[in-house]
Amino acid sequence: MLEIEGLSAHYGPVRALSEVNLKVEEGSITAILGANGAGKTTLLRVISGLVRASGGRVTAFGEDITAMPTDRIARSGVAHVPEGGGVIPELTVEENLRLGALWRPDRADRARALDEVLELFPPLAPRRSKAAGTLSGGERQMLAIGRGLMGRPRMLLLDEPSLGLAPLVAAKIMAVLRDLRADTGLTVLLVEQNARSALSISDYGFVLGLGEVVASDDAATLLADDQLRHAYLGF
Amino acid sequence: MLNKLPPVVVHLLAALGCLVLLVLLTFAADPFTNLRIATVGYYLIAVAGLALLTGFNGQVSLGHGAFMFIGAYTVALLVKRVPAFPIWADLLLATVAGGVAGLLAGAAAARLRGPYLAGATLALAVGLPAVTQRFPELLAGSNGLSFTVNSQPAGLVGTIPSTQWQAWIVWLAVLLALVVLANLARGKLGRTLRAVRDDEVAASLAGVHVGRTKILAFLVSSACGGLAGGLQAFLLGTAAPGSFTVALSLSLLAALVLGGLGSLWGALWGAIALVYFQVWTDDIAEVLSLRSDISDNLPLALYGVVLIVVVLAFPAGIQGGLRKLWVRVRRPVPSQRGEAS
Amino acid sequence: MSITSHEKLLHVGGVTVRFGGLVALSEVSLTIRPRTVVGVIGPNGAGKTTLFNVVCGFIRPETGDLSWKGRPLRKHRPDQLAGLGIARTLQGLGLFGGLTVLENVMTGAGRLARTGSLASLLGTGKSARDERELRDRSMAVLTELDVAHVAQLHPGALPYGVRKRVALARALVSEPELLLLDEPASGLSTGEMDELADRIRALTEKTAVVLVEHHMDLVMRVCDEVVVLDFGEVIASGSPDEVRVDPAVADAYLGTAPEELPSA
Amino acid sequence: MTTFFNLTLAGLSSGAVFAALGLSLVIIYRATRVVNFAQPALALISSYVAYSVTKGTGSYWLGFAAAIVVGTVLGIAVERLLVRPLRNAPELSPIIATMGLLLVLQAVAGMIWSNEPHAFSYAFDFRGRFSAADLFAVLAVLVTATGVLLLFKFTSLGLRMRAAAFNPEVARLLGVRVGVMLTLGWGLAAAVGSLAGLLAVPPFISPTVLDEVFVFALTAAVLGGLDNPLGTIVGGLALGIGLSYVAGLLGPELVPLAALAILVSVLAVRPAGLFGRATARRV
Amino acid sequence: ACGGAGETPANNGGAKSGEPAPGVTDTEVVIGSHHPLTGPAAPGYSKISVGARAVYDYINDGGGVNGRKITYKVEDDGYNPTKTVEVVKKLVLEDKVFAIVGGLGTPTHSKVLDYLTTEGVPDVLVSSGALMWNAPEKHPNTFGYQLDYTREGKIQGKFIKEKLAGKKVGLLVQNDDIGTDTQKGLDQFIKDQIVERKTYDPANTDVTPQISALQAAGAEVVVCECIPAFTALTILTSLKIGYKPQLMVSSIGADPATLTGLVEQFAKQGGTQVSGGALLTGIMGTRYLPSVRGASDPWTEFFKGIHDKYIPQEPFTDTMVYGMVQAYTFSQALKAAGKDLTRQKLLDAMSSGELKGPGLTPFAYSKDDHAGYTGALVFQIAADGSVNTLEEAMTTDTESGEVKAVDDKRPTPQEVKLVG
Ligand SMILES: Nc1ncnc2c1ncn2[C@@H]1O[C@H](COP(=O)(O)OP(=O)(O)OP(=O)(O)O)[C@@H](O)[C@H]1O
Ligand SMILES: Nc1ncnc2c1ncn2[C@@H]1O[C@H](COP(=O)(O)OP(=O)(O)OP(=O)(O)O)[C@@H](O)[C@H]1O
Ligand SMILES: [Mg+2]
Ligand SMILES: [Mg+2]
Repeated sequence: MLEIEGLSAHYGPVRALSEVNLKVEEGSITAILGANGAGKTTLLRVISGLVRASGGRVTAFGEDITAMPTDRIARSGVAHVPEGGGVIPELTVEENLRLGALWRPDRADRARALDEVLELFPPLAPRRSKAAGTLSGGERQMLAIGRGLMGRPRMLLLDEPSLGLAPLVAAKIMAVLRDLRADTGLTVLLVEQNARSALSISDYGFVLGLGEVVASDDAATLLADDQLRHAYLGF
Repeated sequence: MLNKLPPVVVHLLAALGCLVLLVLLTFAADPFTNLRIATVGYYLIAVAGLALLTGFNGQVSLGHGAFMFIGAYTVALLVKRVPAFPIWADLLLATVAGGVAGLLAGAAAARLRGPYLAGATLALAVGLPAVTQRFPELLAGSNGLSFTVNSQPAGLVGTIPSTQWQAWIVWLAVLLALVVLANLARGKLGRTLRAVRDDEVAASLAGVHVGRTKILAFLVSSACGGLAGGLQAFLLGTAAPGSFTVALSLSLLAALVLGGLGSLWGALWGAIALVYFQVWTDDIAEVLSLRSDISDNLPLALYGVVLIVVVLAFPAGIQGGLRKLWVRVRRPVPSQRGEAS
Repeated sequence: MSITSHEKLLHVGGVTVRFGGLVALSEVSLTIRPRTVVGVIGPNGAGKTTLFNVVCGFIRPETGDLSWKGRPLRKHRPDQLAGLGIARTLQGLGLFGGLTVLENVMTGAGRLARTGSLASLLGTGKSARDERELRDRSMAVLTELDVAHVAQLHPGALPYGVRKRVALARALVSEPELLLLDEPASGLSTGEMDELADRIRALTEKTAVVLVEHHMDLVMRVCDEVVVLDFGEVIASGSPDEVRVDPAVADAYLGTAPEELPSA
Repeated sequence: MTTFFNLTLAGLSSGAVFAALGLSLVIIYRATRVVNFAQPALALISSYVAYSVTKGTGSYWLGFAAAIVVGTVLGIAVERLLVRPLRNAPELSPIIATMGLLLVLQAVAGMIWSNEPHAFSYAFDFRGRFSAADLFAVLAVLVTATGVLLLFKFTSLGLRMRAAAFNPEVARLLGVRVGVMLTLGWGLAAAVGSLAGLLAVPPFISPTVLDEVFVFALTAAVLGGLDNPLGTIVGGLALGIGLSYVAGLLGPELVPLAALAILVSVLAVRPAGLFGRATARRV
Repeated sequence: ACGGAGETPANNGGAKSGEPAPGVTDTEVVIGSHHPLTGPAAPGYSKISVGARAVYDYINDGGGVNGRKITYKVEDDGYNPTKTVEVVKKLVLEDKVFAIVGGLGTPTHSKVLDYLTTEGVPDVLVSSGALMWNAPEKHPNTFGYQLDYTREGKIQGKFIKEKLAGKKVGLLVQNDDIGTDTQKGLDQFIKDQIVERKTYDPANTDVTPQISALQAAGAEVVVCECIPAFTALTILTSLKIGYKPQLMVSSIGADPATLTGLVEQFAKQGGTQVSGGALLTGIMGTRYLPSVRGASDPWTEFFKGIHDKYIPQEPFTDTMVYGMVQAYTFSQALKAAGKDLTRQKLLDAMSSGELKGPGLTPFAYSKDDHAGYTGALVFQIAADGSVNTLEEAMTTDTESGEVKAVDDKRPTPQEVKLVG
């Protein structure tokens, strides 16, 4: 499904990822964990082509996407909800959502997806025609995730989705992810600070430290590994 | 050791050093080169003022020529109507007049952003020189005013060419103004200006009065524009609307970007580029001796090409390029300043 | 002039804010006493940030009034708050990207500077001394928050957690009497959150804190009092323990799924 | 009374021209967040092409078509060769680069067609207070503006173009071909700009003929709100009529000052133009 | 260290006889000028120096004047006074020109007047009709060239008063000294006939409001003191609003060849099916130089010959002839100044009163008069594009002096031959 081999990435002289190897099974939820600055965001950005790898290979759906342009990766069914959401404040809520599915030809299904997302996040519905810039922090995060779901992706990359969300909503999102995986076989790559809640719905987890994979295992095993938790996950 | 002195002393010493160098340079140069040295001087202060407004404070002005217009007419009117005033007083008043105009413009512009500010300042550059048409008796309409400033002390007349004397006066005024700008850029105010540029909300929460800061930036910057215009009038003996076109305002901005935003050094490179690019392109066109339609237009084309090439090749301007070079040279010795303070 | 003489540091009385048809705050009242930590929680869009905006003067309420140390605050502007002794962090980061970390913090200390703009223009010795003092004080705060090593860097490339601390340092350097924190823990790791909790508690020696946060364990740990907003209305208030068991709060905000309930 | 009526009609037709060129600025601004200072030069070159083609073939409409095609191609070329390499540069760089291009193209026009003016015909009979040519200008502008408005507001292509402009990175993440969108935006804008040129140039063409129109077009665009095609049309027509009154009743030398006064007083009340709205909340 | 400093003494050093004059060698004399070659003011003016250069090339090919070839340096000032000062100082200080010849424009050239006076540089044949060039006391080195606007106004005023008696007159003038100086002349004759005065701004090409006002005032004659583009705009705008006044155009904007180029395309849309300058038919104007459209004139033939040889690709217009006459006149003065060339000798030759040449009227030049051409004839454009003379050349002064017929005889090209 998604295979990463020997991946490195640099920001100028700063090395953000070095020789990362990682494998994600189709239809699984995989957590990417690690302290601040460990390289989690960079990993997702390399996968979706926003940052060019300085070495290594990314393969998704059996295709080498290391050098593929970002928009093509997106159109092949990889949705990336970036850190901080990345809603476009000048556009309305509905326009933001519609953007998420525009590349899909099925017009009727796009409309259906819109209804589903608005149902999933009730606060968005009454604000459909308002500029996204007027939303509260949490509402924007909902909008970003909703937009990611609009495209009915095969793989969803979520960068700290619970940032700024009320506990109830955060929990609901975790539940939705679980359901989607079960219903549609969605593959999820989940970057979270809150390792506990991330691992609680994940099948597998990778722990990054200073740009390298320092541990990887079944989610349950990672949760139970006290030493690892103290060293890298801080709880 | 130098660090212990108040900034004003450091900057004054630096300015004094520059002035001495310049005076020496003017002796080495022929009269016409001295005129160009003086020209670089007044463009420098105009561009430096713009650097403060646009580079430090993030307010893009496409109309800075309007403040030069005000400065030039102030000097022109004073020379013609109040000949008793010494030239330094005229220049001071030109600076003040530019500043007052900037205060008004800044107050009107404080709420405008990005292209809206750009559009409004462009309209200022187009609109303001039109006042000369409204008051033809005072401002002499589209012909403008011409006059001669006799500032050279009697003892020096005949010993040094007048352009050399003028270059001294211009650079003395420019360096004094630069000292003020350097104090400002290095100190609290410079920091505040940049903070407002980066994030107005955060700046206001840090206790910065955003509107007032933006107006202040406009004021200082247009005072520099007024001084530059005054110096131009002093140097060339003219003040006419045809000199203060949109093209002037735009070339000031071009000089700023070419030199490099966000540093007063950039203004120097920009001013030199502004003066000498045109000289070079004119010379090249002259050497080639082509059909008149082509040779007439060639300098303009070359100048445009230079603008494009420099922007593409040095996105951070000349100063940015130099700094990169400097860092490469200095790489082996890590900077210690962080720990020292 | 000791702060304890004022029973009420900040008082918000019956504030209502509307955006078009949407009621963002309705008749909200709130009192902050010196050296206490008050948590403001509620679902997304409940009006928490809006409440801060009203206090800071970014939004003028339709009705209601505000007072600071017993004196009414009317038509105040955001930049006057720093002078009064109120500091705020933003829900985003709000750092100045073009300034170094040290300069960022120095900007926050503006109210402590004694020399005016003119002195700065002239670059007098006094203004230079002032600058040195500011610099020292800012460095001290950065050191206290363990981020002194990045003082000369620009915030853009720093890890998120570090940037959060810089933002906090900028708010603290002016030694405020009231600190408004808007989701200070978002994006922090669990370890960093613990550290933050300790730091907030330590602040209460001098400073009162209003804390908007979605991490319940943090709120429950540091707050003396918690106010719950929902659809712009105060639906509950009291000690953390009282609020936690309030069924209305559980319904609107905390949820009841046991696995997601924070363990204090 | 008739004076007033006449001035209004005169203002309407010059306002239509401001609006058209303003519209092309708005399209580019929407598409790339760049204020394109080379826009008058692109329109100039395509108008000169129209001049030559019309002169060669004797057909106004062949020249018209050639101008639109050449303008579009030029716009695309400028985006590809000049603006795209600057996408990560500081915000002022594209302004300076397009200014440089303005100088180059004006000079090139002078080299090819000389700096002396040539006659340039109207599309239709220009005789009459509100002539067929005036009517054509106003209608062409209204139709184009409506088209552009519909495109941006109601089509997914328009939505994609706007997203690409506001935040290219996020747009890419959502599968938008940002490069194509930007190129399309410039091509479309240059086509509209060429139309504006063809309307603005008559009766005489010379390398600097569009300079003044450009300043007023930018004023109109800012007046209406740079993000809003409708606003630009209203802004352009209002400016045209306002300036016509000033020129007729107070004196032509006051026109630039009046433009400044109008702009400042509108922006004082509405800093984002008549129809612009401050979308993003600031805190 | 370049020892140039001593070479520019503060006072009229260059004019002292005896020393070798700057810019002059045995085989060359360098002269300079400033013109708007680019920018908004270039249309209409950029071809003047082209014509002048052709004449200098012709003279140089014939061996030059007194054995010296003329090197003609034209700097582009874009009609920007600041640039004018810079380029003129460059010409004087760096290129060391012998004289400035035909510097163009009132707002521009007025800014270097004092400078050229102080430096003692001859400043001859200024291309502008302003009155200020004629101030021998203050500016002993400066000589005008063009017929000034006041004299021209007087000649037009007198003609209208006599030949178009009783008609209501409207005025459209450029909003600078062209307008005010012209009015001074017109008002001496037809003050009571004038029913409306309007100005235009060269930066604003929409003259509909002005023309409408003239129409509303019922003006039957419109005196248009406009540069060529605005004469053409006036014609087209009148056509647009259905207004048919008798136009009287001043020499600066009455070049029929240029006007034809500008308006002929609109003749078809104007409803007249006649070809060529149908729209120009009947327009009256004043001129003081031979016209390319006039009845055969030996000077026109002569200049046409130079044109065809040196610049055949350029259109042959009155504007070009303007530059050619200027260059020829300067060459005549240069010749008169003699082999032993100094600046003072050139000035003496200028003020000798002997200079006679291509122009239709005499120059005013004398020791205490530095004005240029002193009069003009009135012509009318015929349907076939040619021009007919309505009134032979008249001459007058800038004050209230009489307007009288020219009695001088014009020399032919053969009589003042410089080459061969
Ligand atoms: N644009 C950038 N320029 C330079 N360095 C960067 C940039 N973005 C990230 N870095 C550096 O790369 C490293 C990895 O950053 P990354 O954002 O991937 O970490 P992260 O694990 O997502 O952290 P966080 O939990 O704070 O989001 C960090 O050291 C960071 O400072
Ligand atoms: N400028 C504005 N224009 C229109 N609506 C606004 C504006 N500011 C806020 N709102 C609305 O007011 C409501 C309250 O917003 P606020 O930011 O106060 O919420 P919050 O409680 O801070 O939420 P969060 O926890 O998600 O940050 C939201 O529904 C938001 O959409
Ligand atoms: Mg991250
Ligand atoms: Mg909030």
